[in-house]
Amino acid sequence: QEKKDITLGVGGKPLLYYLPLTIAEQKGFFKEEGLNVSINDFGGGAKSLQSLIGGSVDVVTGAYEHTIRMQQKGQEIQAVVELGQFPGIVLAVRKDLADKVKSAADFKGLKIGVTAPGSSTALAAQYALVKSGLAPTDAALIGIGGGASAVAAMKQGQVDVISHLDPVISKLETDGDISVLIDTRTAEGSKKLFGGSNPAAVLYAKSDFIKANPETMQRLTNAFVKSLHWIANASPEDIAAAVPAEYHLGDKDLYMKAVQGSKESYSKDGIVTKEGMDSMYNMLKTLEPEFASAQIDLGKTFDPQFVNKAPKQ
Amino acid sequence: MAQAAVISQQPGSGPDAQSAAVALEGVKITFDLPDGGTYQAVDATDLAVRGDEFVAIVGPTGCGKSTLLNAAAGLLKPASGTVAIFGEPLSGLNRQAGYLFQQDSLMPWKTALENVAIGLEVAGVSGKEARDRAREWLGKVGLGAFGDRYPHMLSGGQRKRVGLAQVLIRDPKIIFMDEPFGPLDAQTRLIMGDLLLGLWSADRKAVMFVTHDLEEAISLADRVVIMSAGPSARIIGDYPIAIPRPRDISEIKLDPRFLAAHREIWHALKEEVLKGYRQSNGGA
Amino acid sequence: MAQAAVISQQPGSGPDAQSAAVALEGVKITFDLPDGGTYQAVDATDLAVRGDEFVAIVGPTGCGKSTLLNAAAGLLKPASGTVAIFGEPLSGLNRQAGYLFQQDSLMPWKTALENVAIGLEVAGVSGKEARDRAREWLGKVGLGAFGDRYPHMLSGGQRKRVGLAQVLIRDPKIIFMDEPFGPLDAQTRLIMGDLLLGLWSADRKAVMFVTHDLEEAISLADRVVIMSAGPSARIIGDYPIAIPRPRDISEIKLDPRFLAAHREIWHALKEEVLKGYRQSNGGA
Amino acid sequence: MKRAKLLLLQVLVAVVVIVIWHLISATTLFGDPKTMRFFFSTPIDVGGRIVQWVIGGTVWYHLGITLLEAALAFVIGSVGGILIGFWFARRPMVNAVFDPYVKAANALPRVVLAPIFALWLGLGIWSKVALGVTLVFFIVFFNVYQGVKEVSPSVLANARMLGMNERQLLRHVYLPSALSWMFSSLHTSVGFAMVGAVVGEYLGSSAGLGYLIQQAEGVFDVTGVFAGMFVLTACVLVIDWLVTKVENRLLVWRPQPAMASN
Amino acid sequence: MKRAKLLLLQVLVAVVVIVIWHLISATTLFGDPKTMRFFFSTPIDVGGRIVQWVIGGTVWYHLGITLLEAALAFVIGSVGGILIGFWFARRPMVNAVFDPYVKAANALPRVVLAPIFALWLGLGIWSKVALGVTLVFFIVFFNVYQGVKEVSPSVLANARMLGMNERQLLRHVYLPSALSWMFSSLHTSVGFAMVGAVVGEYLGSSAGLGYLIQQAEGVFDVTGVFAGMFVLTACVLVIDWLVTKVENRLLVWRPQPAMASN
Ligand SMILES: Nc1ncnc2c1ncn2[C@@H]1O[C@H](COP(=O)(O)OP(=O)(O)OP(=O)(O)O)[C@@H](O)[C@H]1O
Ligand SMILES: Nc1ncnc2c1ncn2[C@@H]1O[C@H](COP(=O)(O)OP(=O)(O)OP(=O)(O)O)[C@@H](O)[C@H]1O
Ligand SMILES: [Mg+2]
Ligand SMILES: [Mg+2]
Repeated sequence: QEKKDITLGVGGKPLLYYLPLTIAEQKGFFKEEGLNVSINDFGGGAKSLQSLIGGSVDVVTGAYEHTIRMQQKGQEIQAVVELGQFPGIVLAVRKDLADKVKSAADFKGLKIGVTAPGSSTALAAQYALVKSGLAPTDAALIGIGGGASAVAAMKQGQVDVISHLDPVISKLETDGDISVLIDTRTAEGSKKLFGGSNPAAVLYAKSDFIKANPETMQRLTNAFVKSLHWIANASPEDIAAAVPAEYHLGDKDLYMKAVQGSKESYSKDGIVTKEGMDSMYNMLKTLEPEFASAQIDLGKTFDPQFVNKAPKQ
Repeated sequence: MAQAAVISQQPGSGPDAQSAAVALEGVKITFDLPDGGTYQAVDATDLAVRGDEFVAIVGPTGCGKSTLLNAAAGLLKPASGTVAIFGEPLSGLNRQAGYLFQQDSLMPWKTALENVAIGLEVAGVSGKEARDRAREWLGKVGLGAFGDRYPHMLSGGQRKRVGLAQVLIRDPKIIFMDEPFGPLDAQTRLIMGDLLLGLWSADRKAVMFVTHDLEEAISLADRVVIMSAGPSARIIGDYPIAIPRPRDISEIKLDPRFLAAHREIWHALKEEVLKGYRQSNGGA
Repeated sequence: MAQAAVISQQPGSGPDAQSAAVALEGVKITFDLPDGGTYQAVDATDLAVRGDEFVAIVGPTGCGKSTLLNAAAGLLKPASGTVAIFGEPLSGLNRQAGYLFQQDSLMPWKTALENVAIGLEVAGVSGKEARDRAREWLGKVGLGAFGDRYPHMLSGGQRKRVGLAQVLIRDPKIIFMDEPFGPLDAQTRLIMGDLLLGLWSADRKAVMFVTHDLEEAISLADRVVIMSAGPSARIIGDYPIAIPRPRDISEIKLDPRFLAAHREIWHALKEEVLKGYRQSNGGA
Repeated sequence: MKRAKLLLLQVLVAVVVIVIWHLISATTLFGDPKTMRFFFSTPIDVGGRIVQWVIGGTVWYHLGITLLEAALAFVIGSVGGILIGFWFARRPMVNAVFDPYVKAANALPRVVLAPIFALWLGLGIWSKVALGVTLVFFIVFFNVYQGVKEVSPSVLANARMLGMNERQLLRHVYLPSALSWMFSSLHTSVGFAMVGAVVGEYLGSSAGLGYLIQQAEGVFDVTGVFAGMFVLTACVLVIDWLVTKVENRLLVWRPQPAMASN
Repeated sequence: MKRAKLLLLQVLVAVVVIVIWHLISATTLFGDPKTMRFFFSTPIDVGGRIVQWVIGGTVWYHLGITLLEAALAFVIGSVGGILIGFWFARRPMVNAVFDPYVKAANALPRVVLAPIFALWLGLGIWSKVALGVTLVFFIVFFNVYQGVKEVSPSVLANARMLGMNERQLLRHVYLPSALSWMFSSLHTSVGFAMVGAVVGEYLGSSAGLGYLIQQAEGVFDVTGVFAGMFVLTACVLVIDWLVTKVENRLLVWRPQPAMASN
């Protein structure tokens, strides 16, 4: 007997990073698949992963990176569908420093605002440092949180560089506070930093759960694939109309601008590519000593069977 | 009502209110009870005490003696009537008075010495001088060796004597004392009584002295005031004590004037206590 | 040391320790002082009280009377010596005794009635019965109309009487009383003394009664014990009172035996107080 | 001081605060009003949002969940604090041995504990209740412990001489005597129970005021954040008012403070 | 009860806890040890990490920052709580008017306030101090307020009759009388000051124990999280021990508890 009532964990549902989830929920794709999904929103991606391991949620929409990390920790979790192909992280510098800081090579000695130490925005910033020949510790990383506090930190000049996601970036861009250096919401920016696509949000679950509930996983995957297709064909207005009005950042134009900026970053077909896996793994190996010696089987981090069986539209 | 005999006068005698150190006029005191009712402790009472007069107040237990002192000290607001201190109507605390309370009220976090010294320090005397004079005063009340003790390390009578020193060291113009010698043995009582009279004679002040010991009242006071049993206690007797000063209070009991006064007041009081005993069980 | 005259005996008289209700043998009590030293309040003291005996303890203020009662009640552990209750060495609290403390110790969160009833309730008497009997007892001590008052709404003497009822209602085999009638007027004292003697005569128990009023001691007790001034207070006189019972305590003062006893004890005591007064200022 | 006058003054304070807030968000007195609005919203918007929540009814469901969690946290935390506080105070040995551990536990950052609670207690209300309990418990515990230690020695001696056993002492002496300590701690812990529930929701949940606030915060909806906080606050005031009622009931026996005038 | 025996018992408790922890993380008694290790690490790993931190020296810098923040929060919060507590207690009017606002402020979830503090006070230590202060202040405030109200009426009346003015009453009566209340609240608030600092760091900072813990959490390094919590706890115990020392100094005048034996 498979589980039809699914609890899904997510860390920050209103974020554009997780737009496919919101769309699937709002457009009733889960219902269409005969699933009853209750969504639990956590203070961060790490917390949603912890509840997956602890068994309080069944599946998580979270960073692909988690699947690699968990393998190294001896936990078997697998992604089943990719939601974002580019991480959507933007590295930008404060406007008044724009003429001095042109690339990551100029970050030395600066203060970089990230969502939280150890998070993907922090890793991206460090990776940028390493790629331009600096040490990961050459700039100070400061956790500035995800909401208005991040905007405030930049506006008040408490950080020089920001490595962050939407909507913070769009807000700062609209207000003319920053100038963007690396924009991984796009294929080009992603290539510049990671050398190719770099899987962002995925839907993952424990391997045992997947084995025990193949039918349910298939249906979940179907719903998400449907959602990805919907997004690919939708205009920012459609999307703005589909999500709850509270998600509009109090400013619908700003929201649509952010959607527009991020649209390219959503996965087209839900498949984590080999290239994407490698680029993520390389980054981890570069930044964290544990991974240099770890034996990771990247093949185990993603199970393509469900995406492959999902109906193409 | 006590019959005013040779040595007694009608209630409300003494100085007229204008010249008095403490003048209660028509003072009525009521307490709110938790059940919503009120208890009238003291009924319209007139009492005036001259600035150099020693007045003792006696009365059955629970009649309202402490209540009356509290009103005169400004700690209780009368429901009606006025309290005047040296002719000024009292509002708020009576700043001219020292008050030795019936219950323990030393500051438990100060040693005996500090408790005595504090009255002076508060008035601005330097710490060193205050302590020196406090030490002297502890000696006077027979506690010279107990200066370092905190109140809980003293016996009941010792605490009372620390309180006595605490009040007297400030040399207030008006002194209220509520059973100051209660927990002392007879001999120590005499010594303390002598001490008090000595001070008072050297520099006269107004004293209101509540006691249950009639002999003590008569031997110390210029006037003995008797209160009736509560509720609605009143002053029902006011007896001047015509024994000349200086008095030797250990020998005074043999004085015929003493015996006469004692007999009369005792009689009046006994009646009153028995009445009070009946009342507080029945009516109230 | 008091000279044992016609009516007096050497210290340590009374029943032998075996048959006594309370037997102190060689009890020495010391207190730790904050400065690290110790204060020896009571020096090796022997005292035995028979199960039907009324013993009054008098002594100069601060000599160690309360301390001695505390030791007999099991509230203080003697530094050396033993306390035996009905022949059993006392360890922990003396469960056979009732104790009226010198200082206020009513529960402030209970009304007078509840304070009196609690002793019975604790012993398992039903709430209703306990309250009925408590009401009766409040009447006996003259507070029938004050049952609903919380302690802070009572006068000092009223609180003491509530305490008295609280102790007596339990009808303990041993009664310790520390200046029970201190804050009462003379007339009420007589009434309370009568009450106490009446109860005691009807069903005799061991009573240890601390007082500063020598007349009270003599008129109530079978024996009057005198303590010397502290530090290291001892029992220095033990006077049987040969006045037959039942006694009329309001008339007893005229009895020549009363007068003889009074004179003798008073003399012994006076010496002791003056000595104590000198000591507590100097040495200690 | 009449009740009406008091109320007037209280309202006055609120009006002053709201006016300043309005000035901040509508004029250039305190900086660019657009930026200020971004961070503080405006009183009118917040008021409007609350009205909209109340009328639309969305808020009741979330509020109900938060209140339930807070109430459970408050009850469990206080009862636990009272029981263990008494136990520790009456058993010096137990107290001495566990003392450092209690202190240590009190110092653990609750935010870090949240995932562990989620692990043990799932995602339902119980993990939030647990978070609230960890806040409430310690406040009540330390106060009850101290309250028991502060019992007047002479009242205690008297009660023991009246023959009370340990249980009776607890009921007739320690408990009443510690009551004002307990109420003091309850006033603090009512607030903390709410905080615990909201923080728990904030860190991971699918309903409750904390969830509302978190959702709003992620999308720069400051109006929502402030509206959520106001609703929360209003509830705490109501609960605290109830605590005060009970307190006044239970503490009738205290002497009224003496005449305050000098 | 000898000190040695007490210490032995305390160590015993710790040993029992560690053994259980070890069993949890190494055997299947309490569930899959792999999962358990994911959440609780193992005692040996955590111990090793602490040793490594201490020897490597990394921890001192972070610890220093956290301690500084906590100390500031503790001092500012307590002083503020004491001053305002006294002020409110002595000015019934002020108290009556502001009472609901104080209660309301106590109910604001600190996590939600953190961004606002970051906005006002920047990302340096002060926003963390502010967070700690909001926790410490209320605990101290409510206790001091209550402590002042509890002053014995007869001692107070006596002090007033001795001619004390308001300032002298404060110094000689209210303050000493409220001391045990204040210390009770300090025992709680030492822990909360630390919690405030750590939570503040956790929500955004570049140094401090909270930063270490969050960083570890971000990469699922539970060993690091637990090691951080242990270091934190050890510090709180030291500070609390100091508070107790001061307390015993200042409260010498209290009667010793009566003979405990029955
Ligand atoms: N706060 C109060 N509320 C109600 N009644 C009170 C209060 N204080 C005192 N009373 C009552 O007022 C009366 C007078 O009390 P007061 O303390 O003045 O008596 P007193 O003459 O000093 O007696 P004592 O000699 O026993 O000390 C008593 O009957 C007492 O019960
Ligand atoms: N806790 C204590 N620490 C130190 N000394 C104490 C302590 N308690 C009592 N004393 C001392 O012991 C002596 C005896 O005290 P106790 O209370 O027994 O006197 P008492 O005879 O009852 O006096 P009183 O008639 O004044 O009540 C006193 O000198 C007192 O100072
Ligand atoms: Mg009185
Ligand atoms: Mg005594």
